[in-house]
Amino acid sequence: MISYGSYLLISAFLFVIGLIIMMARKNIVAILLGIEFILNSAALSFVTYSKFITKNLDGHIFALFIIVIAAAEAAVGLAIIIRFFQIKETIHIDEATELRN
Amino acid sequence: MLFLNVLFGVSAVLTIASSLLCVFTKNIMHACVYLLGALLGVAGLYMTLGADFVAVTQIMVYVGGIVILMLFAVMLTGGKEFVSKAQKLLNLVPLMGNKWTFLIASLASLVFAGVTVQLYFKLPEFFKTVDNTEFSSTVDELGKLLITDHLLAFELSSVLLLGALVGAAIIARPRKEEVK
Amino acid sequence: MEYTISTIAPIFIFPFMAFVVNAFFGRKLPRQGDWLSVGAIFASFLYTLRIFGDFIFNKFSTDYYVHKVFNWIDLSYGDQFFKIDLGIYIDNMTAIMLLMVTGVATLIHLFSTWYMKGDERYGKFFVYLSLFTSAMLGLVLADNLLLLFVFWEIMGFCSYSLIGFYYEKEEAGNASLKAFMTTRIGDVFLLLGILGIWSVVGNVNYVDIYAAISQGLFEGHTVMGISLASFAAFCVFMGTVGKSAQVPLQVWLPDAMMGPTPCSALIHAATMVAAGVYLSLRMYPLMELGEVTHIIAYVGAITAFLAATIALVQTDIKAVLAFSTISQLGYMVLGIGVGSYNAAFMHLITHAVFKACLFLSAGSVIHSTHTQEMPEMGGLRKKLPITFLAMLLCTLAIAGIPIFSGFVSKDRILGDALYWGLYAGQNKVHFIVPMLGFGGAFLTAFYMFRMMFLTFFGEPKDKEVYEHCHHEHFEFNRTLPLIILAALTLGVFYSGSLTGQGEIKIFPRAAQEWFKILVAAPEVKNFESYTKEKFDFADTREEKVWEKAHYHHQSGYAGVNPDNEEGIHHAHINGAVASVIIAFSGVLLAFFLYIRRLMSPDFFVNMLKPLHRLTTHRYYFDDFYIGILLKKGLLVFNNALAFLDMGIYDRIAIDGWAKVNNWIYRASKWFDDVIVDSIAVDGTGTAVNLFNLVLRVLQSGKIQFYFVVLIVVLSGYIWSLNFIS
Amino acid sequence: MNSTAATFFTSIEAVNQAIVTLSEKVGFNTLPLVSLTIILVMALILTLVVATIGGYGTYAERKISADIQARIGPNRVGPYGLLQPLADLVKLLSKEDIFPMAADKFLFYLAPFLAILGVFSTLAVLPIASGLILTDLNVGVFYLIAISSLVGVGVFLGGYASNSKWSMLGGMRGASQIISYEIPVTISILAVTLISGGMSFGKIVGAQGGLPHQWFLLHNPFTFIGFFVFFVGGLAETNRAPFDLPEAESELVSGYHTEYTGMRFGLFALAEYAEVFVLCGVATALFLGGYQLPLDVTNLPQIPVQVIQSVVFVMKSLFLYYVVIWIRWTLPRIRVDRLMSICWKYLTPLAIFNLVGVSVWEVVFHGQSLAQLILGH
Repeated sequence: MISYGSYLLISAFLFVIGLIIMMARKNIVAILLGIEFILNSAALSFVTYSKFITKNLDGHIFALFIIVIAAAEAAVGLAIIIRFFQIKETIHIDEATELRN
Repeated sequence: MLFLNVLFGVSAVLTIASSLLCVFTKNIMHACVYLLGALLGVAGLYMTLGADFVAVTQIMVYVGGIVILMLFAVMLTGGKEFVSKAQKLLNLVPLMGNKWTFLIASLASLVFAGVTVQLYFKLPEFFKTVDNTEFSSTVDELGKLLITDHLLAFELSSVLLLGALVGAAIIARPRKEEVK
Repeated sequence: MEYTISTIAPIFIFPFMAFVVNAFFGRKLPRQGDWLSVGAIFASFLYTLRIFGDFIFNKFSTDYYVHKVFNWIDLSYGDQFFKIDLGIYIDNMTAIMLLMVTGVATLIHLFSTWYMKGDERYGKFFVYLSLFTSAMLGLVLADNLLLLFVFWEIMGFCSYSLIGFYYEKEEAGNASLKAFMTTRIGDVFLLLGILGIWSVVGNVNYVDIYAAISQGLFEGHTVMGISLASFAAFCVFMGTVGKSAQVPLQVWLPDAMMGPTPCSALIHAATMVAAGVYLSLRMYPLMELGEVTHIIAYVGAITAFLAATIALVQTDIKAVLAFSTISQLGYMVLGIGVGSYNAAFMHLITHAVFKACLFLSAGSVIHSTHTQEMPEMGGLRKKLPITFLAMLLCTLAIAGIPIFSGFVSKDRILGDALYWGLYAGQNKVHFIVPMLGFGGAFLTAFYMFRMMFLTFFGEPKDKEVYEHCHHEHFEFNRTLPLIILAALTLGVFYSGSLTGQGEIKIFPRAAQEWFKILVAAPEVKNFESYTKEKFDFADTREEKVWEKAHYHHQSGYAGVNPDNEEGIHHAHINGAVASVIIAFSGVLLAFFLYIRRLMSPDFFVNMLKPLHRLTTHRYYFDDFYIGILLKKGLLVFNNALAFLDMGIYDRIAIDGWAKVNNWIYRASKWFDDVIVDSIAVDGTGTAVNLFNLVLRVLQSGKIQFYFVVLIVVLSGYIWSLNFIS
Repeated sequence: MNSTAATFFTSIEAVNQAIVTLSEKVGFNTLPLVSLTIILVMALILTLVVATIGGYGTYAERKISADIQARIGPNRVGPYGLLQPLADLVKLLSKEDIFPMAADKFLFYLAPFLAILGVFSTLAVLPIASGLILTDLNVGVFYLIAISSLVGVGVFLGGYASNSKWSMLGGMRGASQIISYEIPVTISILAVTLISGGMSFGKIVGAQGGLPHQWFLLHNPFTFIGFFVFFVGGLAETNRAPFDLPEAESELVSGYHTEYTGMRFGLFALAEYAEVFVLCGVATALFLGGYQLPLDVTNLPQIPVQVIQSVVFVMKSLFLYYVVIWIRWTLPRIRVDRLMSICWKYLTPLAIFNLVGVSVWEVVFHGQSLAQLILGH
C-alpha cells in the first residue's frame, strides 16, 4: 500500500487537479489555489524521491523551499488581487487586460 | 506499520477527496476550505514518508498562513457572489474563442491519452518499490544542511520573504488619491 | 628567528599609515599631526633595530638573505606566463640601509618640528615627509626592480612637491619642474633597462636576475648591435645618473635647494639621491657583466671633480652643500666603477649621516640669521656654539681628516681607484680617474673649510644679521638631532679603528671590521638554486655561523685584476698618505686665505679668470640645456610639427577624408533607398502581417488558453522522449 | 516515536505477555493493533479529561470572578455548585440548533469542529508525565504551534459563515489577531528550543529540573522576559481578556459565535477553555519545569512517580489557569489598534531581542544557566 508508485500517483493527481482548476476557473483566487495544488504536488514528488531514490534529505530541503516560495507567492499574489479588485471591482481573469491603472 | 498504513490511507483519501471536491465545488470559499483539507492530507503523506519537519512546516505555512490569507482575499473581494455558472461535464471547459482552440485542445487530449497509456504500462514497476526503513529525526540533519550546503538558498529565501512582505504591503495599500 | 610579514611590513606600513591619516585628518589632529609622523618613523626605527641586530650582530652569515614573496600581478593564461611577485628582500646591505634611513629620517623629522614651526603649511610638510619616508623604506625592502621603480617614482613626486613647497616663489616652482623633468630622463632609461632585463629573465626579482647572470642567460641577446647586458646595465645606470645627479643630469640638484632645509637634508642629501647609488650597487653584477664599469668610473670621477670646482665659487651656504653632495655622490659612483663595492656603500652611509648633519646645521644657521648668503654671515660661532661644533665635526668628516668617518670611506674608495688606475695593469690613461678623485678631495677640503670660516669665524660682516641672530640654547628638537648625528661622524662606528686601516684598534677584531665583513658584492653563483618563501611561513633555515666574506682584500675591492694583493696594499698605503696630505693642505689653504688672509681669494680669481667664469656659470650646463637643447631644439621640432599639421594632415587626411565621405554618402544613399527602405522596412511589415495571420490565433489574451498551449507543448515533449530513448 | 504512551504500556511485562498470548490465539502479530488501540484509548481519555477541565473552566471562571467581585457565584447545583458545568451541558444539548437563513451551511457546521480539532490535536504532544505523552514528536513544539493555527481558521470561518456583521467583524479580528500573535510566541519558543537543543517536549522538559532555579524561566534574563512575551502572546492567541476583542460583548454582541446556539456554541466555548488549559500546560512544560520532580526518579517505581508527576504538572498548569482568569477579571479590554501595535511594535522586537540574547548567552556561557554560574556546578 505504501509504495513509491502510490505517492507518485497522488502527486500526479494533485498536479492534474491544480491544472484543471487553473484552466477551468475564471476567478483569480481560484487560479492561485490551483497553483498551490501544483506546488504541493511537486513538493510531494520531491519528498517521495528523497525517500525512495536518493535516500538523503535534499528532497526535503527542496520541499521546504517550495513551501517558502509558495508563501511569498501567495502573499504577493493576493495583494495584487486585492489591489485589482479595488480598481476593477471584480476578480474575473478576463478583465485583466490593461497594464496601467 | 499498521499505524502508518492507517495514516497513509486516511491522508490519501483526504487528499484525493478534498481536491476532487475543490474542483467540483461552486463556491470559491468552499474551495479554499477543501484546499485546507487537501493540504492537511499532504501533510499526513509527508508524515508517512518520515518527513516530519516538512509536514509540520506544511501545516504551519499553509494552514496558518496561506489558507487564511486566501480566505481573507476571497472575503475582501466578495467571493460569495462568485458562483460559476454551467459547470457540468463539457461545459467545464471554458469557451476559449473559436474552432482553432478546440482543435488544439483535441490534439492535446490525444497526446494526453498517449502519455497516460504509456504511464499505465509502467505503473507496476513503481509499485514494487516499498521502503520499510525506520523513522529517524530529520530536524537535526535538515538544520545542518540548511546552514551548510544550502546556505545561499536559505539566505536568499529570507531576502525573498522580506521582499514579498514589503511588496505585498505596498501593493495592497490604497493610493492616496483613492482614499478620499 | 622568524621573519613573517608582521615583523617586516610595519617598517613600511607605519609611515604610510601616518601619511594616510595625516593626509585626510591632519588638520583636525592636535599639532597638525606631526607627532604621528615622528612617532611612526620612530616605530619603524625600532622595528629596524631588531632586523639590524639580527643581521649584523647575531647569527647570520654574509650571504644570508630573507626573501619572501606573494603574488602581485598574475596575468598568465595558457602557456603565456606573466606573473609579478611582490616581495621583500633583506640582506645585510638592506639591513644597514634600513637602519640608516629610519635613523636619519627620525632625527630629521624631529628637527623639522623645530624648523618648520609656524609655517602655514606645517601639516602638509609632514604629510609629504611621511609619504617620502615610506616610499624610501619600500624601495629598500623591495625585492624586484618593478616595485623599486614604483617607489622610485613616488619619491620623485615627493621630491617635486617638497622642492616646490614654497610655491609662491616662482623659482621654487621652476626648480621643482626642472628636478622632476630632469630625473624623468633617467627614469625612462631605467624603465627601458627593466624591460630589457625582463625580456631575458622573464622576471625582475634581484635573485632571478643574479641567477640569470650566473646561468649566462644574457649571452647572445643584442639590442641595436650592442649586447643586451650592456644595454640594460647602461640604462639602469642612467637611472642612477638621473636620481643621483651625476654629469650630465646633475643640473637639478642645486636648484632643488629651494625646498625647506630639512627636506633637503632628508631627500636631496641623505636618502633619495643615495637611492640611485643603491640601485647601481644592487645591479652591480649586471654592470660587471655589461662592462659599463669604466663608463661609471669616469662619470663618477668627472662629477666629483666638476661639482667640487663649482662649489668653490658659491656664496650660498646651501648651494655649497648641494654641490658637495653631487661631488660626494660622484665619489660613490666612482667607487662602484672601480669595483670598490664595499667602500662605495660605506661612503653612502657615512655621507648620509654627515651630510644630513651639515644640512641640519645649515638649516639652524639659516633659521637664525634669515639669510643664506655666506658673505653676510661671519663670527657666528659665539652665537650658535652647538651648531658650530656639529658643523665642524661634519666638515672634518667630509674633508677626509683621519679618525672621522669621511676619511674611512673616501680613502678606501680613492685607494681602490688608485690601484685600478695605476697598478691593475690597465691602460695608464685610466690614471686620470684617481687623479680627478684626489683633486676633488683637495677641493672638498678647501671649499668646506671656506664655508666654515666664512660662516663661523672672523668678524660679523653684516651687523644687522648678527644682531638679529639669537643666542642658541639647548632645544630638544633642534639640538638633539645635531648632537647625535655629529657624534656619529666619528669613524670608529663604521670601521672600528681610527684610520679605517686597522692600525689603531679600538674594538676587538670581529666588531672592528663588521662593515667590511658583512657587505659584499653579490656572488651570483649562490643564487642559482635560491628558494622563494611565501609570506607568513616561518623561516626554517638553520642558523649559520658568522663567517668572513670572500674578499680579495679587506678593502672589498672587486674590480679589475683583483688578485694582486701586494699591489692593492701598496696602492692603499700610497692613497692613504696622499689623501691625508691633500686633505690637510686643502684645510691649510682655506685657513691662510680666509683666516690669516695672507692672500686675497681675488688673486686666484683674477689669475684664473676663464676658469672662474666657467665655474660660476656651472660649466654652462644649464645654459646649454635651456638655451640650446630646449629652445633651439624645440624650434626645429615645432617646424616639423607645423609641416606635419599643415602639409600632411590637412591636405591628405582631412581633404582626402572628405572625398572618401562623399563616396560613402552616395553608396549609403543607394543602400538606404533600395535595401533598407524597400526591402527591410516594407518587407518587415509584410512579413509581420503574414505572421500575424497565424499568431493571431495563439495570442488570444486569455490565460487559460495559454495553459492549454503549455500543456500541449509539455506533453508533446514528454511524448517525444519515448522516441529518443 | 520513542517514549510514547503506547511504547510505555507495551513495555510493561504483563501487557506484553497478554499480547503474546493473544497473538498466539489469533494467529498473527497483534502488537500493532494493540498499540493503535492504546493510542486511541489514551487519546480518548486525554480528550475527556481536558474537556472536563475545560468544562470546569467555566465554573472556575464564575467562582473566581465572584470571589474577586465579592459575590458568591454558582452554589445551587451540587455542593458549592460543583455540578454547574453538567447542568450547563444538559442545557446546551437540549437547546434548539438554530441555523441562520443567510448562513453558508457547510462552513457554519464546519467551523466549530475546526476550532475544536485545532485545540485537541495539540494534546498529542502535551507532556503530562515522563511516559504519559501520546507521541513525543521530534518536532513537538513546532507541531503544536502549527496545528493550533487551525483554531484561527475555525474562528474566521465561523465569523464568515454566520453572514452577520458582528460575526464577520469578530472573525476577522480573531483571525488577524491569532496570525499576528503567533510570531512573538513562536520566536520566544524558539529561544527555549535553542537552549534545550531540540523541539521535542520530552527533550525540553528533560533539560529542566524540579527546582525553580533549574527551570528555563530562570535560566537567564532573556528567557525570563521570554516567558512573559510567550504568556502575553498566548493570552492573545486564545482570545482571552484583555485581548478578547473577537468576542467583545460591548461592541460585537458575542463576536464570531454570535449566531451559534446549543452545542455548537458549546464547542466554541469548550475550545476556548481547553485552549487556555493547553496554553498553561505548554507554558509549564516550556518554562516552569513541566512534570519534573526535585529528586532522582530513575530507580523509583514508575507508575507512582508518573502519578506524582502528572499531579505536579497539572498543579502548575492550574496555577497559571488561575492567573489567566485573574487577569481577565482585573484588566479592562484593550483597544483594537493598541492590540496590533503591542504585537508588532513591542512583543515581536522584544522576542527577537530575546532570541538574539539567548543565542549570545549560549555562546558566551556555554549553555550554563544563571544559577549554575552563581552557585557553581
